[in-house]
Amino acid sequence: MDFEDSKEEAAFRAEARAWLEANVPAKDEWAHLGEVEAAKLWQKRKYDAGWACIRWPKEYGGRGGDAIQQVIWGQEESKFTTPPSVFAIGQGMAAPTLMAYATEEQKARFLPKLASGEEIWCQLFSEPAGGSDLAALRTKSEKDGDDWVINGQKIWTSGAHYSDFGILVTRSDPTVAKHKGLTYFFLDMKSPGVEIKPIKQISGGANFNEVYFTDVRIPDGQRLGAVGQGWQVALTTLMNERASIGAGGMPVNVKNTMALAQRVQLNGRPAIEDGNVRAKLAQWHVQEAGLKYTSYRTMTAMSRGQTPGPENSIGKLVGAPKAQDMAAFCMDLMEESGAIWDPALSEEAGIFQLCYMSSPGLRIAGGTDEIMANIIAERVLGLPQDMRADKGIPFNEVPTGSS
Amino acid sequence: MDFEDSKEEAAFRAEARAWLEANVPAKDEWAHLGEVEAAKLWQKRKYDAGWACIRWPKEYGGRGGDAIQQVIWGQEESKFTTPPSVFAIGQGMAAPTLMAYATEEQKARFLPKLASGEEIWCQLFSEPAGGSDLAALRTKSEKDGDDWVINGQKIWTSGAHYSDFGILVTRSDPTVAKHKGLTYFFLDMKSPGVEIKPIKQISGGANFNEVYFTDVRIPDGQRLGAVGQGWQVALTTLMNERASIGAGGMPVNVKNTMALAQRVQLNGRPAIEDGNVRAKLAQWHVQEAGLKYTSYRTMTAMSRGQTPGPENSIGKLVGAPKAQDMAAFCMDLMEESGAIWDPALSEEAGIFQLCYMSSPGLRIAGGTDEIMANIIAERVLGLPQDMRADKGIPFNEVPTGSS
Amino acid sequence: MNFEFSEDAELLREQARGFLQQNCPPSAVRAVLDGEQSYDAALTAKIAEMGWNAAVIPEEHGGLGLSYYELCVIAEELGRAAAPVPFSSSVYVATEALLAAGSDAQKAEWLPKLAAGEAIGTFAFAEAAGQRSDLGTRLANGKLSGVKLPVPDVDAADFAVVLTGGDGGSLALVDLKGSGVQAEPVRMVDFTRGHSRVTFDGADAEALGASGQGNATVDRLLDRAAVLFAWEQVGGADAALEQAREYAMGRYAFGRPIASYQAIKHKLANMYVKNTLARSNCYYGAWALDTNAPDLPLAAATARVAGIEAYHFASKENIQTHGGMGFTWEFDCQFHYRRSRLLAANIGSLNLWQDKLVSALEQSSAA
Amino acid sequence: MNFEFSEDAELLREQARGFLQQNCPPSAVRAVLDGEQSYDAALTAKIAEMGWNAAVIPEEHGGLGLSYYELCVIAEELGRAAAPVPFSSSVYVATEALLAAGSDAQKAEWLPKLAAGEAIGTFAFAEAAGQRSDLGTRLANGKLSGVKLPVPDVDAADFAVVLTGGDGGSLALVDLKGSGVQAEPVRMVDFTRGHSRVTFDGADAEALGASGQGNATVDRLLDRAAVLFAWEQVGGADAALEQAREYAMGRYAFGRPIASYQAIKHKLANMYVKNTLARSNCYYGAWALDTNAPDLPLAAATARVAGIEAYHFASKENIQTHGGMGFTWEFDCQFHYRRSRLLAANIGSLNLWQDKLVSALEQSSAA
Repeated sequence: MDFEDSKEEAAFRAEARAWLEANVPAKDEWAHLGEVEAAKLWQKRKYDAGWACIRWPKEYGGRGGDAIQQVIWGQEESKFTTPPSVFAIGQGMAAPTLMAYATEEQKARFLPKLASGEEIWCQLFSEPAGGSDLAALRTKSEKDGDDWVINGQKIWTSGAHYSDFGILVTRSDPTVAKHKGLTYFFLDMKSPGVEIKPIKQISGGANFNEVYFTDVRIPDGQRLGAVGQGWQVALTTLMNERASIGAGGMPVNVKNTMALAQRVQLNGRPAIEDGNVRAKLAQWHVQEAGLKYTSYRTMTAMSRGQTPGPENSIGKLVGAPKAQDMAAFCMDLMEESGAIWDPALSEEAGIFQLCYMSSPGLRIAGGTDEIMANIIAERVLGLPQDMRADKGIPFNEVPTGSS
Repeated sequence: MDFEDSKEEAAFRAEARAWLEANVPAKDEWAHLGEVEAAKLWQKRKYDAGWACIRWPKEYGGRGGDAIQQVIWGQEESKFTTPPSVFAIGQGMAAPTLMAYATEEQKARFLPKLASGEEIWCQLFSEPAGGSDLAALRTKSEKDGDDWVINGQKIWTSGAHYSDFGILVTRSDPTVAKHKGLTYFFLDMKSPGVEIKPIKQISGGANFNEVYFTDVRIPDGQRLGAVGQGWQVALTTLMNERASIGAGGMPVNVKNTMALAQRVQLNGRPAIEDGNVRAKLAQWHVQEAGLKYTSYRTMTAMSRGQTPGPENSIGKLVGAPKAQDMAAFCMDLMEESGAIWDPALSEEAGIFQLCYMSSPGLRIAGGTDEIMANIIAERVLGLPQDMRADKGIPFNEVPTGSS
Repeated sequence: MNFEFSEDAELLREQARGFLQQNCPPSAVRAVLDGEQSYDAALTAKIAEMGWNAAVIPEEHGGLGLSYYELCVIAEELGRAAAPVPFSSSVYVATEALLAAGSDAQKAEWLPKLAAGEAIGTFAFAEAAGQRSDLGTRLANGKLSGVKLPVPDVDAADFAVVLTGGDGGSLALVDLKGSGVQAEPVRMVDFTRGHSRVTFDGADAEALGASGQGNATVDRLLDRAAVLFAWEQVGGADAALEQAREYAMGRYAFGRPIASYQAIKHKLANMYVKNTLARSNCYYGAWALDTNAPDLPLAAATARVAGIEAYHFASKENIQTHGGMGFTWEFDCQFHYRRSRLLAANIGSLNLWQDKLVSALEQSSAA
Repeated sequence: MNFEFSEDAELLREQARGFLQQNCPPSAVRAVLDGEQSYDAALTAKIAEMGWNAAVIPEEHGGLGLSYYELCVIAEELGRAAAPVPFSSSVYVATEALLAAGSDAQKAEWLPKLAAGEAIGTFAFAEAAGQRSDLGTRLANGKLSGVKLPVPDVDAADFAVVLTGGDGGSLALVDLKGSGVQAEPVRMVDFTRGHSRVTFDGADAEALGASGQGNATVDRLLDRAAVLFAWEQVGGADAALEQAREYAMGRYAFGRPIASYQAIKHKLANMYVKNTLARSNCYYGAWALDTNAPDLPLAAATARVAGIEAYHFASKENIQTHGGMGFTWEFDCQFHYRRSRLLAANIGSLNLWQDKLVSALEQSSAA
């Protein structure tokens, strides 16, 4: 047991780091740019040097590397301040689907521009009535000559407003069972009839959109997979949803919670000396460290060529409620001031309050706590699925309630 | 809002207390007797003086009182040390069922002897394969002349070994849906073919029995309700299962936990000064006090003539896991000594350890935590039942697994 | 045993609920959330007209002289509606401070105005993150100086009860409309309840109660306020449960209501349990408050701890039950999620009250 | 990055698991639970024959000189089997005490015997309920006097490492078979692991390590032992999860396996999550133990806290999953419920280790 790279991994890491040191753009090179332009600048530079899309075949603009190289690259890149990526969905979800289902011509046309960052893609799966029941989507596709005509609404579409293309699942036949009547397309987001509206969150952010389709026409050639096979294609997309490794990136953590507890008083002494504060910190450290070392085990498996499985759902299942609990606890430590959410007045510019307001979203987006627990129960422990009320019933006869 | 009795209640309470003071047997009057003999001695004395079965009609040996008088009687009686009752099931469950379904002759024959304590009854409902699914019982009843022949096994039968009679639900027709093929009887526990085996629990106690039936004959006259209507009759019995009011009687509670925390050290100071200990005590006090005042509200409703409903499930749902948590916490406070379970050496003669070992039973017997939560969800909040895999299916075609 | 509110109080509840459904629907809360105002002035005025501000003020001071049970009922309904009004600061704290520590002259000056809705009061106790100690604000020669943060409801309030530092602490009464008072709005987690940073720079003020008795008075005041805050919390927690229940019944997944899945059923059952325990503890708190029972510190801490926890749980799991819609600005789940945090902070946190609760237990076990 | 055990260690695991399935089936645990013996002597002897006692003892002292990873693997499998043997006291504590503080003579006397399975050691640190302070046991002029309670595995052990009081504490090594030693059995929550009350009345004993260094040595010893205890806990927690899973799959209610109800599914998912976090923390603990990393105090406390909690949760919810059968003597759920509590107490409780964990965090953040 060690924390060292293998010889090959170490060489790759050194090469990556050397290139990054020489090529990461200085902040003032991109600070004046918009989010998308800055991201494109950095992606193009990586692409030109062969550092884009580590695991993709070289013919599509990738590096032809493996999973552990991807992880190592990510670790090294994250040590630098770089423009935030806007390509995760296109490269991580749309591209593998194109690789599996698109024509050679389409792959040659689209994949290199995905790798280079020239074109951005979004994912149009979720619908208002769907939620955790993703396949219960209602957006209609009807064949009309060589085109399909799309009507309906998608929701939770990240980056729709700056995307060039989108991957889209539709219902082409509502008279068959839920999973059987779906058909999968990609489309130009500038198509007539596509309307995009941002969704404001309670945290104040607006990372998602609603996308409305009104008689949007898609050529049949942009269909991926057979008519009625959309669910199988969608599963390919979803399987490639980035395995969330580690608890990384929770804004409130043991470190800043402990620092806060060292600064404020509780019952006349520094809060850090209070047994309840200590017990909670210990519990949260167990979770954070546990997730970190679980990710080490996952990486070890990856470096042996294994693919991370559904057991990685624990990162989100543990991390999101923990962030919410910690945020509330830290606000409590500030007493009356805990409810102030004012960057000029709040501890650490209000990071605890922001986390309190954004953590409900963390517990829901990408699969609710309850769905994550189901995934672990069913796919890791092999327990039976929940009883299904919609099994084998034509989609248009499935009870839907008022919503 | 006040904590006082109404004028009538106060008068009743005073009368009860006066009688109790004059008539409760001194401990040395019954300490040498067995559990059953002692209980009978005390019951007979109450019966003779008109204090047995407060709510029953006088003709059956009761007092003809109301629900709040019953509660007041219970409060007053509990202030004295009396022989523990062995009549709860007979008087609380069998008797109401007899009142509703038995012939006048049977009522005259059995109810007064239930009230006087001369005869003890037990309840034969649960079966090994049933568990939370009470109606999934398999004990077979077959008509043979004027008798029924019973074969099968019951479990969790409190007091079977000292009971004179039992109430029994059987499956008379396995070819119809689960709830439709049941028939309800009472029987003499001394009938040939009845075999009783105690069940030892992990706490060391043996409060329950298994009861085996081998060709036991019951006259058709001892059937309660129509053939196939056993479930309706059983519901009458179960509705009378004593509403658990309050969290009463948990052996580990805030009082003895706090006393322990005042005696032992944690991190160099009395444990009671530790913030974690205080936070936990506060949480548990909130639960204990909350249950206590909930029971006050229930009693207020009862004194207005209302019947306690399913909301009283919270007493057990909160109280049982709390007892388990507190027991473990107290053992932790004792450090290495916490795992000692030796009346001569353990704090408070091992009450914390005994509670640790018996609380798993508290969380299960009389309805598991999960069933209690379902009851609150369905019967209090009006949420839908769980999806049923056995709905409308003949009982002998319902999947049963290996158990 | 009579452990329910009187019929009069229950009648008042019905009236209050109807009034708030009419005058404080979700759209009214949202108007403050989205708008420039820090509270709903029209609603505040209507509430005063209803006489709620006057409920427990003695008749001799122009009040209605009702029992605290009536005020608890009002608190519960205000909490249920997440009403964006400066009620708690004025009625649960400032009015109580005058009743407890005011001189005859102070009572005569302010109580009739408070009762009539012509004046609104607030309180300024906190100065910085963490628990109060070493307060810097001072009253000397009738002049108040110092910085208080956060101070609730300053925009609406005419005067404030201010806790100053020094041995034992002291209370001061300051006219917020006078000179030497500067208030800057502070953004809170709950946008529907205005708070400020208030700088007193030699503002005219007078002592409220004896010097050096401030901390002790505030402790007693907070015990009383805690019960009323807890009733607001219970009202809010019940509203959150009801929102969650309604959504779960109407929202279908995999062909059936999400309310039929045990993960949701047991979540709502847990809400119900916590709310019920909190409510029952609040009943006892109401009794202890109205009768000024020796047990009030324990009853108040128990109600407050239960109220904080029940509201926190219900408001966050209400969002969770709503799934994606729950964390959108468009949905109303946020009202209670924000409010629960404000009420948890406003008169001292869970940690503080847990500690008080156990101290009260220690005292009663030692007695 | 290589954050898994070596192939050798994994091979040892398979071997150990097979051995224990063969030699320590549930019936063997039950035999001790129901019987008069305080441990399984035959199994203890076979384990010694397997060389497990010798695993980390250096070859120069007759041991196998394996890494601690191998010992962690053995601990996990013993925990999984809830083996009723005096292994932890002897191997995780007494042997380590000799390695850490023994003189050359003491090592030469005891280590070869421990390695060969000819001697078993134990430890006697505690004296009373609550945390250690003011220990009454003393070593003077080669004579040990005092009362220790509870002392594990006395029936099986030849010698004990005893913590005595006085400034800084000291360790003593005492022959349990000598005169002046009186042991009375003490019933524990876990009947399958014998414990005693031991009275030393002028028993022959010798100092182990320097006088006044006992507490410090014990702290270091317990850090090391904590990792190994945690592996036992993770093994037990996984066994409890597996029991629960199997029962839930086979037990039907309302026409379907109880494993298809979310209340059960999510309960088992929670077990899995806690077990996984504990296991991953134990991996890091194993590394810190084997490399004697400066981070060992934090790694050990993290593994121990995680191990206690995971085992507690899994063992109690395993019973709950079994419903009525779960709390019968006849079923085996009780093995882990009892053992989890014993392991939680044996080297200091959750409270103690949570505090140690945060102290270690404070030190590392100050560094």
